[in-house]
Amino acid sequence: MNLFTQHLLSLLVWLPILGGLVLLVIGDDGNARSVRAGMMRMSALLITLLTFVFSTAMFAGFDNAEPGMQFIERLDWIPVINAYYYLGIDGISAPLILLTTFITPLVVIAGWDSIKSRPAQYFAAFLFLEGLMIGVFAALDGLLFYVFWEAMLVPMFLIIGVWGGERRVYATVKFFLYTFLGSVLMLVAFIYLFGKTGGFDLLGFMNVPLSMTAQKLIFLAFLAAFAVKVPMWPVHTWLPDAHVEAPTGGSVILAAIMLKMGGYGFVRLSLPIVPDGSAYFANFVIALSLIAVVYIGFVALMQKDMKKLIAYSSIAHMGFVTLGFFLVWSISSGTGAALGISGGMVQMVSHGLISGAMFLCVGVLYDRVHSRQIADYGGVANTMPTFAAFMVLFSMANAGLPGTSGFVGEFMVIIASFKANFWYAFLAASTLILGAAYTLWMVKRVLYGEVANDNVAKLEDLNTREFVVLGVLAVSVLLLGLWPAPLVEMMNTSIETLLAQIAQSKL
Amino acid sequence: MTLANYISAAPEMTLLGLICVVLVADLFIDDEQRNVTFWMSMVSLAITMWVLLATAPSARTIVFSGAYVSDPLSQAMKIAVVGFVAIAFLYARDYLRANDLHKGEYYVLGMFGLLGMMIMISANSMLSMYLGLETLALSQYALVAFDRNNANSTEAAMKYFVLGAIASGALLYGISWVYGVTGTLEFSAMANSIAANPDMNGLSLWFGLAFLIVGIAFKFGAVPFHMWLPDVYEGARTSVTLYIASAPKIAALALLLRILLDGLSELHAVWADMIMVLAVLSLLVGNVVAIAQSNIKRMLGYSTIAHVGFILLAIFCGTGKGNAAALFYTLTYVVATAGAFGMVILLSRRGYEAELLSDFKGLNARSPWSALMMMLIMLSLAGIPPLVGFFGKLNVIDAVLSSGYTGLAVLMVLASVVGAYYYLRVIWYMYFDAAEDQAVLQASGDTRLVLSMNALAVLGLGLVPGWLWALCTRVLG
Amino acid sequence: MGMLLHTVLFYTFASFLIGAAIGVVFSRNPVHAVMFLVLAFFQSAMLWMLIEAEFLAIVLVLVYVGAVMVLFLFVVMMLDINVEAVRKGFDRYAPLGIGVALLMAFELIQLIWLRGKGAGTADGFVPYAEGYSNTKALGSVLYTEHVYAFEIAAVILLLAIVAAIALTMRKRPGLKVQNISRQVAVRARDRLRVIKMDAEKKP
Amino acid sequence: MMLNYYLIIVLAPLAAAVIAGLFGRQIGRAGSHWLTILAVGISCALSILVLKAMFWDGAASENISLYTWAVTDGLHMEVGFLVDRLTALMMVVVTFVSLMVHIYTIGYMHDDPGYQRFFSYISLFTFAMLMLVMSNNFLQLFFGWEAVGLVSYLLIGFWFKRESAIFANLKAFLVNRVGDFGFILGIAAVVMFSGSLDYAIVFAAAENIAGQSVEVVPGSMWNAMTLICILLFIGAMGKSAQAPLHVWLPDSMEGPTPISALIHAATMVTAGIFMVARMSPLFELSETALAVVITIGAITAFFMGLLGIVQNDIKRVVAYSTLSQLGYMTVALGASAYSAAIFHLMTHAFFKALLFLAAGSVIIAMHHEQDIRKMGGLRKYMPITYWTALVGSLALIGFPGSSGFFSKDLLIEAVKESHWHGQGAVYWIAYLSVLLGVFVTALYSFRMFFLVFHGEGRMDADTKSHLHETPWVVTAPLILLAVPSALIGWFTAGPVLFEGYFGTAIVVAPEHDVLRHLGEHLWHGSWALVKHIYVSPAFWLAASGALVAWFLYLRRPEVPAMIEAKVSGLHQLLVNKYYFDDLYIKGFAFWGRAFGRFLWQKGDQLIIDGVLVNGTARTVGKLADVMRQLQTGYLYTYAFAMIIGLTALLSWLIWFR
Amino acid sequence: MIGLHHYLVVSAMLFVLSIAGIVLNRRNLILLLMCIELMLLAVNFNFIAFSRHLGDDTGQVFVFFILTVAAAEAAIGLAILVVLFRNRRSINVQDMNEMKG
Repeated sequence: MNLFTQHLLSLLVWLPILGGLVLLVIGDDGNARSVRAGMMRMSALLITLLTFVFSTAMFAGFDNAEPGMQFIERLDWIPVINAYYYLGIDGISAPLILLTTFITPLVVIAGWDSIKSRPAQYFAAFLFLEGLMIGVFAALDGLLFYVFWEAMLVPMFLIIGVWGGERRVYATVKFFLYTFLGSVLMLVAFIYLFGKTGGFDLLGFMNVPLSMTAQKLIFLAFLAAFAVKVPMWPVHTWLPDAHVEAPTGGSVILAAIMLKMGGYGFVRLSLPIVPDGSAYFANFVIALSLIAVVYIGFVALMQKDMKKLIAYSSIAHMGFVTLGFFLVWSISSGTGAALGISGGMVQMVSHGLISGAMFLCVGVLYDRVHSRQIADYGGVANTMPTFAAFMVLFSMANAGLPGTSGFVGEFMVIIASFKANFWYAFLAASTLILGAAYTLWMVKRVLYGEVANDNVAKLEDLNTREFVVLGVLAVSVLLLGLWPAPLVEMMNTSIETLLAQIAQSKL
Repeated sequence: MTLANYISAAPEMTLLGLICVVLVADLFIDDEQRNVTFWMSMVSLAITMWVLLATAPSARTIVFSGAYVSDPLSQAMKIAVVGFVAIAFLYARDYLRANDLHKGEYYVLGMFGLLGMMIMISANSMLSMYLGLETLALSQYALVAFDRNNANSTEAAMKYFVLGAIASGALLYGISWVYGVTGTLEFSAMANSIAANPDMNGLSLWFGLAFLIVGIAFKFGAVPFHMWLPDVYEGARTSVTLYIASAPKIAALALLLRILLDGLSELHAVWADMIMVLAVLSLLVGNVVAIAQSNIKRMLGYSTIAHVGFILLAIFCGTGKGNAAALFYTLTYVVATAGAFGMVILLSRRGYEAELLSDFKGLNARSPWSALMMMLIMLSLAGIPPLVGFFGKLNVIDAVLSSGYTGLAVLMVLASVVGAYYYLRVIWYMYFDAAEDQAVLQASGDTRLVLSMNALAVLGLGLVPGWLWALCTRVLG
Repeated sequence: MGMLLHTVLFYTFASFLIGAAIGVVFSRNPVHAVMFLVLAFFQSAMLWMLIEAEFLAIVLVLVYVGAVMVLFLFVVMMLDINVEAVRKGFDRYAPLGIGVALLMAFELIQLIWLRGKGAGTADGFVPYAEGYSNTKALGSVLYTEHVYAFEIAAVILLLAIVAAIALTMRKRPGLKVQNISRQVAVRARDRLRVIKMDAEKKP
Repeated sequence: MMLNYYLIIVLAPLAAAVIAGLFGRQIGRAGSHWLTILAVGISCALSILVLKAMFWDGAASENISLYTWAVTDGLHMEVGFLVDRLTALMMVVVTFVSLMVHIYTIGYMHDDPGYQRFFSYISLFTFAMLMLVMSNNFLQLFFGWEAVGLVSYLLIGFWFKRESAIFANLKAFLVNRVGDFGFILGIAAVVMFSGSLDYAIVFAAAENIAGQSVEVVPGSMWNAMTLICILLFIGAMGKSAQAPLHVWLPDSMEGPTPISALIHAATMVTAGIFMVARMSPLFELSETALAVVITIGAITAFFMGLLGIVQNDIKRVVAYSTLSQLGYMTVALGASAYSAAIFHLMTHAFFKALLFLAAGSVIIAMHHEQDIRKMGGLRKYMPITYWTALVGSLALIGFPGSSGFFSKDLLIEAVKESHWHGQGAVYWIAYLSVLLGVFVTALYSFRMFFLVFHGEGRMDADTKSHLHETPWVVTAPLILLAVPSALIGWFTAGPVLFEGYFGTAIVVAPEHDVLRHLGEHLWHGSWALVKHIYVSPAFWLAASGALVAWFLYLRRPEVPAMIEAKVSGLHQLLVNKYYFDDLYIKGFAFWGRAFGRFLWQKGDQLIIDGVLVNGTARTVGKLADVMRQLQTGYLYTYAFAMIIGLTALLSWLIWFR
Repeated sequence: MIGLHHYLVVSAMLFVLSIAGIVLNRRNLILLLMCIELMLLAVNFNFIAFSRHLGDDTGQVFVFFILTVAAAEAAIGLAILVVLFRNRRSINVQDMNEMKG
């Protein structure tokens, strides 16, 4: 262990945050075309790329066989309450960190010249966000986790509010309060656990015995936080609004990474800390997940706004994640439990790529026509063939076509859910139909047909910047679809550890 | 004996002497040279601070026949109040100058108030507590009415005065009952007396207690004794509001800690219930009504009421943890709130008070740095980590939970979600909306510097809250 | 002093006191109210005398009636309030207010009664020993035991002076005063400015 | 060694597709078609080598794992090849037809701006189809399954400006997805009961699975194997367009004709047939599933054929014929005559591709006019097309000696022998359907044939003046396909059906083995079968069908209209395709959307957002407005509040503490 | 016999009366100030009564200070009143609701 790997996680967390701070302090001159703004953009890109490069070092140094945490860093933070600056990753968090560092540069590129006002603040906000998100995935101290978790809301609040659309204030306040409401309850749970263990060590939380009532309450508190974040039906309504109003980059981060926090929370906290409580509520969560898949699938079908449609589709897809996670207790024997969890995890990563890509696609159109309404388009494939090709690819991935990453997780979860109960699988698999229906119907209305209007006729195909962004995503979506083994194997050992924890009653 | 008395009370004595010096000197200072008064006051505060640090007692010392106590708690609180008064002065100078209000009386009254606070903090008997309280209260009444040509200020002062007098009447009535039952005015003697004679712990003592609670709750601004607070916050000139909203909260905490803990801790079971009801009402009323405000000073007033709910709930627990949490919360809350009012001062200029929330619209475009600072402060008040307000809430919730009141903890966090809304509104006005007022900010460099330091303190304390928390635990442990 | 006389005096003074207090609260004219208040203070002083708190009784009369009430009267006169204009009386919430007040009175009196009953202790006052001087006794503790409080009281009085002056003292605007030191200190360059300019406009 | 072959067979079309797709503009039109044709040609040649190795050299089947896709929870998900005789046959069929179609496309798509894209797609299709047939596990099978669906989607919507085309491709995809829905559940069931995705392991565990049961609907136990097989078959129904999931296939004719030939006739639509045959070790263990299969197939075979009679679009007639023929194959599967199904699949691939390409040739000549009522008498203008179409049609109706004759006749015999379904409804429905279907087939085939090539020319003068035979790139594939259509049955029927060509690739339970029974009693060589044709009711039915067609459409062209008028109800039913489209579009699609709108507007917007979320916010806001009214600004109110508070505290102390 | 409780009752009645005066008075601010004086008087009664009852002079000392403070308070209160009158030309309680809500 050299100095670099010892502090790799800190580097990943703080490099973007400090970079963002520098950008914020230097500021821009209010002119997006100026050299200074260009410098801002370039440095933001460099910082995110550098972070990505460092994160690949993490990937390279990651030991798939290690059942515990890796790259651990532990420093005193608030000694009075035994809160530590405690970072570490395992196979569950590492892929999500990689996803974060991978998506953020793309987001920076995507906002390259579509952000006309206050570029420095814009990019700084994303840099903050990146650091904080990595922090959430890396934190092993409950308090630290919560700090990152909550602080993350602020840049996103600003991103939606400052650079968002017409109803941005409504959307962003709704987003903030909704998620805040959920997470404060989680805070109460953390503090309760602190009272039990005398510290905030997440791993310590996992070993403390808890009564059934306590477990139930803690589970509900966690559920409030994570269900909102995921989001699960029926606490999902902030998401479509937030997505619709957010600028493209915001939507991408929101869909690609922030939603994953909810899922991550379930596996990192709910399942191991309160296994019996989770078991008690597992069927409830499964029911909500299945409702999400079916109900939201139907709702998505009727959306007139592309971003809203994709947002709804995200909810449905995240339903698979929670479904996969909570199947554990419904599977009586043999394989399946781990399959559900790894399916959920893969689904998270894959959804990160796909939904990000979908939002970027919408962003490409929005930059040109300034409308997100499906009805304002039609026949885009005539004028933007390359774009159309990408969009069809991502739509197919969104519909879970094998060969794309969208399939992998769904496949695993469906298989696992079949083991649990035929009807779980039956409802879950309905996404094959519904997912295809809403995605491709949108594709049909947007891309295909005669050129619908003058705006569409004047469209120009992708520029190099957009091509690179979408291309990189397309490659990764395909790569992950054709060969998910590296990702899956990264998680296997950690999931086994998790299952062992789950299996151990804490009563 | 006598000398020991005076050495222990040296900070107060020093301050009193310096007040007199400033008072007299100010008579000979022209309006143009009012800065001299300011600097003299600052030097006075600095000297007081130095004396405070120099005479720090090693252990709890009670002098003046039991009227005065000096202990780590009083030491910490006094340092805090002196510091906050200094901050209030720093913010005020520029503002007063711009509004043609730059008079020596502001500083003199402010320091009289400070003296009152210090007396309260060090009070060990009902008598010195009452006198300190009155010293503070009278200076505050005068300060609120300080801009005597301003109808709102005088109206606020009148309301404050009348209600304050009622509250101190109630307090006195309560003291008289407690005195009648226990036969003493001194806190430690009172505690001993009750402990020695459990029969005392009966209805008549509780009655006195109820009146005491009214007085304390009024000082804090807890519902339903809060109604003066929004009006005074709104009516007083911003520099005065800043003063009132900051250091006196610590004095109020001292009032509460001294009376209820030093004196009447045996009655915890009784007063805890009352405090809890007041706290819950404060949480709800403060947070909800703040939503409907359009004046930021008034809004911050209601927000104060809500925060008082938190402080009282920490006290309610009656545990060392709870008391420390209350102190921590108060200190950090005052830091943030001073910054918030400082921001209002920063935005104001000659003949123009930036009192309305809408005055904050588009601040980010006008001054990104100020907007950022204000955002930090608002987020801290809302309790978003890693700002210090979060840790305040964390500690209080921890105290409440470890006393077993899960429902209360949930209520607290839900109330803070409601509260987050109106803090967010300030942020969204600053960042999302276009400016209605394009004027360049006129505040001087030093106000900006103070504000920046203040806001960064909110952040810094949030990043490393450990030492302060340890301190609070130590002085109240 | 006979027990009976004592009782009679107490009830007499007490009823006048309460009557005066009612007068304060319900009188229409502020001047009358002040007068009722003066009466109340006098009755109180009498009652205090009855239980041998002579010093305070005297102070009450001297300080309160002599100074504070005069101040009140002075302000009432100075402000010259139109009595009729403010004659609105109590509004429709008055019954509620009276109700709450009655409830509180009931509670307080019940408490006092309960306490007297419950404690069962003799509630009479032990008369002071012969030769006891209330004033002397108070004076002896005031400057020793309560010196701290005494000093604070002094501060409060100073504060009250400062505050009252700060609030009410007015400099008359437009008043012309000579400031001799400034006149002396004046220098030429404050008064005269030499401007350099071209003799004629350049084309 | 063989692995390299397989890899080249699979990857060559993929590489060509990628290059043509991404760099089509750079390599140009000719570059694209040469590249893809070369690639598919290589695949075809190597496939033939593989077939040869399997068939003549007796090479053993190979089960090769290529790479591990993922392993988790002990479930190995791999990508690999299972190449046995079944696979080899399919590979040849796929690559050969694909090659023909590639060549043909040069002529057919000559003027199309999306030329390179088209070649890229069909090469990609070839890749996907090969992945499907060569798979050794369910995962990869599903990959190929969906990938061909994707290409089909892209190709049906190839002319994406046409509203009808993009409607059809969406429909095709969604209907297929309904099938896939069952299919993926089937795969999940397989994993549940066998713990593996690998064919070999699953088949080995088949007996064990068949012994288990599962409670799907509470209270009723289902045999695990039946559940698996039915779910898998739902997938096959989607892909192979079995009723009631057939609706997409006729609409898919919106795609360019080469696609109709390749995907919607010869290869992709037969994937379902192939899959069931591949899964024969499973299906054999569930007679219930087989009964379902045979019933669905029979219904499709007969009723879809009927629809062909009333169609006027040349391609749609062929499409309905395809549906009907797929029904035949399914019936064969249900009768456990897997070999017969595959054999028919092969012959059908040739003659149906031929028919489609011929139809395409006609369409080119007619300048993309597809209505057969506006054709006629094309024989003299397009001799090659005419003769090849005739070969195709004869093969389709089972003219003695043609490839279709062998496959279809033997298929019908097999169904007839499948007594183990019992003598009940299932058996008779199946048998009568396939038998009567022969008549129907002959009727619509020759109706079309006569209307197109014989009689008066009904096209307008301008078109007529430009009529001429299509270029060699079009006719050459016709000829190349006509040859096997006519002849291949002669020398393959025996080996494939009766001499155990498939070996272990297809498993048939002894009591189900109708083909062995036929081989023992009926089969005495190809020639013998042709000689004894007169005893076959199918032959007579086919002949009468052709004759009726001749009578109705050449001899007495006015009669059909009279019949139409007589049985207008029936005619309406047929014209409206049994109202399936109405059911799906006005029924499921409409109500689905209405349901979605309801959930969105009433559930999300009204209840969750309106009442719960914004309602809470509004309530708090209202509360704030009410509560601020209490702060009246009057001193006495403030004092009163304090007094109330004080009194409340006192009262509480007195009475409640 | 006249004892502690009689004095306490008188004090309580004074206290309640003063409170009633504050709550019920909608007219004159000066009356409010007078009611406050009345309230302090009630407190003083209590202290003196208790002091005499306990035989402890501290209570009377307290009264002494209350009187001092009350005088100071009255001075400041009246000063504020005067300033208010100058601004508003009225000392009517009902005119004093510029700030509310």
